[in-house]
Amino acid sequence: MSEIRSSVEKRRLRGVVVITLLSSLSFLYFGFISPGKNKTTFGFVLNNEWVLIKEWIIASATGVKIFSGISLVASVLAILAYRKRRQIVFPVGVATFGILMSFITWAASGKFIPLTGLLQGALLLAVPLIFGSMSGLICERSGVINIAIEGQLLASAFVSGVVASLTHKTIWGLIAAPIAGAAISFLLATFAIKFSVDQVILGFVLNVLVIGLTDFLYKKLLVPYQSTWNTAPTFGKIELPVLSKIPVLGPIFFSQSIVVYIMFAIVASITFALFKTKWGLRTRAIGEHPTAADTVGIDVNKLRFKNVIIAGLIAGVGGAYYTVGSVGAFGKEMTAGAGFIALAALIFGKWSPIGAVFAALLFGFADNLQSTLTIIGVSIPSEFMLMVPYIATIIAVTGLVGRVRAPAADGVPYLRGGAH
Amino acid sequence: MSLELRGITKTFGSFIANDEINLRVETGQIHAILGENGAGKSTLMNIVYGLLKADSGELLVDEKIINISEPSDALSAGIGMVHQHFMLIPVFTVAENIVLGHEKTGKFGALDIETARSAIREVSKDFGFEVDPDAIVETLPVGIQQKVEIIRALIYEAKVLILDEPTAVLTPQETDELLKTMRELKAKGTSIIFITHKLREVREVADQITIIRRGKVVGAVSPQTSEGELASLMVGRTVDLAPEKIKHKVGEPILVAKDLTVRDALGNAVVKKVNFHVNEGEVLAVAGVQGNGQSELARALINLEDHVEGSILLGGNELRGKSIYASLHAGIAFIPESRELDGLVGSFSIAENLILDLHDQAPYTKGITLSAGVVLAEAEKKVKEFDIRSQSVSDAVSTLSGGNKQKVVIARELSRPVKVLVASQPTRGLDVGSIEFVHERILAERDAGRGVILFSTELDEVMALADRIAVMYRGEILDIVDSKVTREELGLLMAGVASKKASA
Amino acid sequence: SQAAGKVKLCLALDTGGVDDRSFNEGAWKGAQASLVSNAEYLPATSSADFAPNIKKFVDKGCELIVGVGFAISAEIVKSAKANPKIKYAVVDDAGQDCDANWNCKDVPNVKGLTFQTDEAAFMAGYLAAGMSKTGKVATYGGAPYPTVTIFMDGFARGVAHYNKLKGKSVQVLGWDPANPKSGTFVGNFSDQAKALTISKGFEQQGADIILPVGGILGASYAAESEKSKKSLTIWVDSDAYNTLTAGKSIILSTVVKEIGASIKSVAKDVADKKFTASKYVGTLKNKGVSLAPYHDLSGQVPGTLKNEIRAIRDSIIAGKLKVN
Amino acid sequence: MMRNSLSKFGQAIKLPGLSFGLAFTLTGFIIAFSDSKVLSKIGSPLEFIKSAGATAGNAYLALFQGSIFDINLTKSHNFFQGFYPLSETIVIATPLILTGLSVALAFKSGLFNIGAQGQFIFGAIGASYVGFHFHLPLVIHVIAAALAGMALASIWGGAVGLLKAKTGAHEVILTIMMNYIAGYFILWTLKTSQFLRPGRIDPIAPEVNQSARLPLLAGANLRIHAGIFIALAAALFVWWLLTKTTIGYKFRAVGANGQAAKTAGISVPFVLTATMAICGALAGLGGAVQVLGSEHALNADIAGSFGFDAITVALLGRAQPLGTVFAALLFGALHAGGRTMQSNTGVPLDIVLVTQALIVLFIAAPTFVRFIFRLKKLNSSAGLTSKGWNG
Ligand SMILES: Nc1ncnc2c1ncn2[C@@H]1O[C@H](COP(=O)(O)OP(=O)(O)OP(=O)(O)O)[C@@H](O)[C@H]1O
Ligand SMILES: Nc1ncnc2c1ncn2[C@@H]1O[C@H](COP(=O)(O)OP(=O)(O)OP(=O)(O)O)[C@@H](O)[C@H]1O
Ligand SMILES: [Mg+2]
Ligand SMILES: [Mg+2]
Repeated sequence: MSEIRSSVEKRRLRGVVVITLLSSLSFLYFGFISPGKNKTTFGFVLNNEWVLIKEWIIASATGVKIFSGISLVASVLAILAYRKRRQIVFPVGVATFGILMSFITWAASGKFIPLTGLLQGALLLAVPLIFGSMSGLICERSGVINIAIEGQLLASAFVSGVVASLTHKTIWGLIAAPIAGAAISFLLATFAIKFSVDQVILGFVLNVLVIGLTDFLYKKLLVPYQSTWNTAPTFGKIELPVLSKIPVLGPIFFSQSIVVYIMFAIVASITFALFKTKWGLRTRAIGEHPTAADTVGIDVNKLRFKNVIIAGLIAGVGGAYYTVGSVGAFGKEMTAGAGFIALAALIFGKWSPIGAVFAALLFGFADNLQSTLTIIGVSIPSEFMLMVPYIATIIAVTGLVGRVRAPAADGVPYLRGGAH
Repeated sequence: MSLELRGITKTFGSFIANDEINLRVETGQIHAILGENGAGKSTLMNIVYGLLKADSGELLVDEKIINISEPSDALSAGIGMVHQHFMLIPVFTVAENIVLGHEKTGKFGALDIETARSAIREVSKDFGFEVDPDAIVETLPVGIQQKVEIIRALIYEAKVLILDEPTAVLTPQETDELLKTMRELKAKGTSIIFITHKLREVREVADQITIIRRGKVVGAVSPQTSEGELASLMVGRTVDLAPEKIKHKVGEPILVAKDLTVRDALGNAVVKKVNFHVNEGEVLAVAGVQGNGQSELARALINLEDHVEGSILLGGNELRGKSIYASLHAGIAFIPESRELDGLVGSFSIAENLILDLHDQAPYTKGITLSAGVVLAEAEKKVKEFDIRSQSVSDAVSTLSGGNKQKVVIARELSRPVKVLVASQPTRGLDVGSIEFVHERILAERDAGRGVILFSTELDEVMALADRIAVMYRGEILDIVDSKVTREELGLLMAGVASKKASA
Repeated sequence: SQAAGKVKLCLALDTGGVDDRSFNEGAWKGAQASLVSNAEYLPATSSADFAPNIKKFVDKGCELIVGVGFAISAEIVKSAKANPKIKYAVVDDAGQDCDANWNCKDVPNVKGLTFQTDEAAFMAGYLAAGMSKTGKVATYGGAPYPTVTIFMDGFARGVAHYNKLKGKSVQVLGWDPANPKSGTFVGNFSDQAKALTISKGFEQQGADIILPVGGILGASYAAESEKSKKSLTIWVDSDAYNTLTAGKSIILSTVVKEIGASIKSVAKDVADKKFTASKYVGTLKNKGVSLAPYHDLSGQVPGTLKNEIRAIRDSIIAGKLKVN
Repeated sequence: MMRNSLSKFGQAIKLPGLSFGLAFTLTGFIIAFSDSKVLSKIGSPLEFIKSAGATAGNAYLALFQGSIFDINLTKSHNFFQGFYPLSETIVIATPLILTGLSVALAFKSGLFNIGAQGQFIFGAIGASYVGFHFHLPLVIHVIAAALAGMALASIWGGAVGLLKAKTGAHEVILTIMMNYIAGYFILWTLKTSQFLRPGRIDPIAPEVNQSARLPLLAGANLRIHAGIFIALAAALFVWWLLTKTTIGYKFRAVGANGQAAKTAGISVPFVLTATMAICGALAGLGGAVQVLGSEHALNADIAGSFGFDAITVALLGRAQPLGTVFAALLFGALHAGGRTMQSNTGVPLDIVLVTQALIVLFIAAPTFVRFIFRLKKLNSSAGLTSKGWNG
């Protein structure tokens, strides 16, 4: 009988084929056609963690053959798994890793790649994105579209910067930031829920409003009175005893500023709360079918309001990362569109906490790999290198993710009886 | 527990949906409410349940006036409701749906689902339901979904249970089960308000019948009243309940399906190698319990499904793999299962909806521009021909009642040169008046020598219209029998028990 | 409030705004500092604002209109030809009038203010090479504009010069004059968080002296590295020691580009009726560009190195040493 | 008869009017309270209020002078020149109308086009290249350049529709990412030998030839150029497309209920791709007009924020062609006026963003405005309701 494939199968097949091709390609090209002449050095030690292997030096060509070898094997496994209609995620993942590594090994021939640093940098670039997407997640899971993430981040970055400057205390900056984020959320909630304004318009408008206000005040206050208004101190690194000494993982996860630890905590608790608690159940309910939630006695709009505020608090901490968390002084429009990338990450991650985090990390990694490669000197025009994270996202979204389904009631104001 | 409504009035803008409605439900009584689409039944019930607020009037429970402004008030007053448009979260499991709003939590505020699970099993046992607490609701057949709604009401001990069109989506077996359940509840002392458009059911279970027309109570009668009388009371005119089917010779096979297999996005076959054909001038009914692949099969016939194997021959030409457009214009008329979702563009006017399929054909278009004049003129014609009730053809369809919405869909689909009419649940949720109309149209097509494939879970409908009946079960056609089969035989087939009788 | 006898000096800024910690800000500071003039400015959100901003100044009767940035040059020239009585200047461009075949000629009332930034950057490169303990120094930019990369060019060449003289092989990360298409950039002039990550990337590669070319961008890194002590910073445009609030202590020096001063002097010329269209080129010689003092780190810079750098400056001024 | 049509009109503009009033009042407060002179008078309430009023008043006077008519200019030049500000307003509005239409049209097909920025850039690149590289007869050259820009941009835009149709990827992600890519692409382009001016290294393309420039409409002293007619024509086209043609009908059907449209045989992939291609062409035309009309030389900042403002413009215009035109003119006026406000009163231009935001907010929230002014429900002008992500 004519073998026909479902769309899911098609995507699986596409994945397997692509990965196999890429594996063979990298094996041939990096390994034989134009192999790296020199040795590639991978560094693992970043700070003062325990040293298992400090550096791993390998002839580029050999390294490529090893890694591509791994990816080839993984590809074969993937094919078998596909044949047997089993999960292909794991082999494909391994293969991708292999290809990536052989590319790096090849590109860094005769150069030094600080692996741990590469990953740590990726995480740091992803931090504001993760905060942002978590804010979006909570709003949209409860049925309120949040395009105002950028505004939330920027406003709270501004406020925490100013407060920390005036008080000379990082902690006050960290405390003030969520309040600022919540303030933006309050506007979002009031207009979206009480006055049922279209939430897309609202989100955009709030962004414009915040950009305008911060630019305005930046000129009026932060520049002329810089020494008092814009000299925020920053949090130091907190090295968790023992943990921070674990090779590779230590520097990445356990030797960070408090803001990053807060992020871990938030992601963990959201993941738990959303799927395992009463709050989570009700939140998902009002995001999927508010009328149904209403009929079992849940005050839809009250919960939505509450959640939007919570989202603001979370984005607020993310905003603090820009100032007291890393940079210190506030810079005009310093969020540089992170709010929109975070939004993309949320959609890309299919409105699931873990998904969004991975999307954000992918973006951060692509971005950091890109600059690392320019640092060790690749002869690709810098403009194209700068495109890498965006292209990577597009490839991932079109190739792997495909059609996504938002919470059914996302963006629909809830009015009793009106809904039909 | 008894429930009384006194002088309930509800208006939407200038429109009076409920007008001074008085109604009393005794303890342990099954009280049926009949009425056309848009008569105001759901509105009234939503008021009782606290989803809508009455402009005036009062509610009494056990002779005491109570104030219900929130569903939670109703719940705590012991009023439960199974809504016309289900109130379940599609992506939740059964258990999650049941605990929603009544959550119990363990340590770290973690949800306690287990208690719900066992409660569900218990109730299911008492009433002989088969419901898996961990099934995702959207994957369940509507029949089961509705049981979930009922189970919820029972678990939270409703003393007064409101059922708004519960049987609209049920099969005969399921309906009978439901009626049985209702009697059991009644025996346990639960009072039930039962809204339906099916007079047979009313006369079977109701103790008291109230009839509403245009928001007013127009009569309170006993179950002994004949179906004819009930119907005319509802609609305000005499209705012909049993369309007469003139016998005439059927023609050549016009549509032939060979080894048709349909797969869902995950690749599992939901329709498995089915074979059937329909002749010119006959109605082939595809009966079966909801969720046995009929919907997918119907959609597959016009290439709405993405993953189809086998062959669909219309007058000898292969349609499978062609575009939807091609199938429609090859001569298939398609009445989709959900008029709101698949049939109509809610925000479009009636006129615009009438040309959804033909907008780029003459006479509606010159070159690439639409000829508004023609569109309106044609619409006016159709509105008269199909008796579509509305102020103007420029009204948005979303403001029409279901019956009229359905008429718009039918009018559009029959405006193309038709060889075969594929109708999927064409009368779901419609009142007797509208049903009568739809049935007449379907038979008219048949008598005009076209093939009709009628997908229906309504046994009465199937019996009334079909020349031959194909019964689907678990994605396969168990048997194709002629219209002389009895309700019981058909019921058994639909339940998966293959018939001994050789197929016609 | 137009005090008598003062030149009405008007700045048409480039996009990026008056507070970019870079040339816009430098120009505005200079204009304000000018004693002989009353200054005002207009920001631009896109190149579409250049023409109307200049027009507005013309209508307001500005006597000296300064366009900041090469991008605005063409509009300045247009306006100048239309208003011969008004004096004009343009920063980072010769401000010439070019015909379709690109034969360019001076315009009598436009003064171009350009800078041999690479001369000072060259010294900075030599300094960095001399100070580096790891034998690796680095530079990165906001976006790959010529006005940015000229710093990086000079810096890299300075390092190369040091290597030649000393037979050393100090490496420059992030930029290679031989391959100007590629290089390390943040991608914009506002994302300090990313600038910080990039700087850390350089440190992980072992670079212990870094030259960020992108106004405010470097601020995050300066503040950070003041804590981590992993590397020293060389700043650009105006002496960071006076503008930065955090990170002073690790500022080795600054490649100073005296935009402000040049504008002041033009204003003075206008006030003294000495304005000439002859192009101004900021060099080490006329102190239009320079290497700022070592400030807190002066103690750490070996005397010999200081002398060598002085020598280099002299021979560049004397034209004995070519930096490009 | 006459009277009640008047009162109807009154009804119609009542809410918008109040919304504007509210927005400007709020901005006024911000301006006044951020002014050191005003704050210094905080001691004596009366003085304070006086100077606050004065400050805000002056700012708005300047805003008007900078956007509509400036009496001083009539003195220094001629009466006609007094309309220079109006000309500026229109010059800024012209590309905004086109990008705004791009976003609006997408909304009608249920798509959320955040990509006008990138499409604008490609339009500008195409137009610029044909504009300076070729030598063609007068009219032809302009048309050729504009078409080149539109072609590039519609490919760039159409790609989004195609990818969505084929892979289901969400257009919001695609367009956001592609904006960044376009932004870096133009940087690179400007450094290629084709675009560098002979003997120059700065990233500015040569000016387009005279033959490729849009004619000025009111002499050399006013910058207003024929682009505005192109923009208005485009608006007319979009209106015609949506309301009068079968393609527009398809767009609207898919936008309103894709499932039903599909069931009735309308090809959704076609609609997605076609819509985005046309949106791209519109925004691209915006870029082209900007180059051929006012900029003449391509540079990295050419797109400014035309692509992003477009979204607010389209939303304010309720995704209707006419509404979009008015919204764009308003934004143009605010921007042009803001410039004068800054130079005459020193109030930073950025405040204009705040005003824009507030206006759109209040226009989109009639219920809120009623609530503020305690109005009872007059016939509610239903604000634009874009659909959620599942659109
Ligand atoms: N939310 C609403 N807003 C405005 N009008 C409404 C609303 N809900 C119902 N109506 C009006 O009230 C009338 C009664 O609606 P209702 O849903 O009660 O009818 P029904 O008797 O339940 O019809 P059916 O038998 O089809 O369920 C409808 O005809 C409609 O015009
Ligand atoms: N918000 C509303 N505004 C206007 N009319 C409404 C509204 N809600 C319901 N209606 C109308 O009320 C009437 C009854 O509603 P209902 O959904 O019960 O109709 P129906 O005939 O049962 O359709 P269905 O078959 O979908 O149930 C319909 O005409 C419906 O369009
Ligand atoms: Mg109803
Ligand atoms: Mg109904």
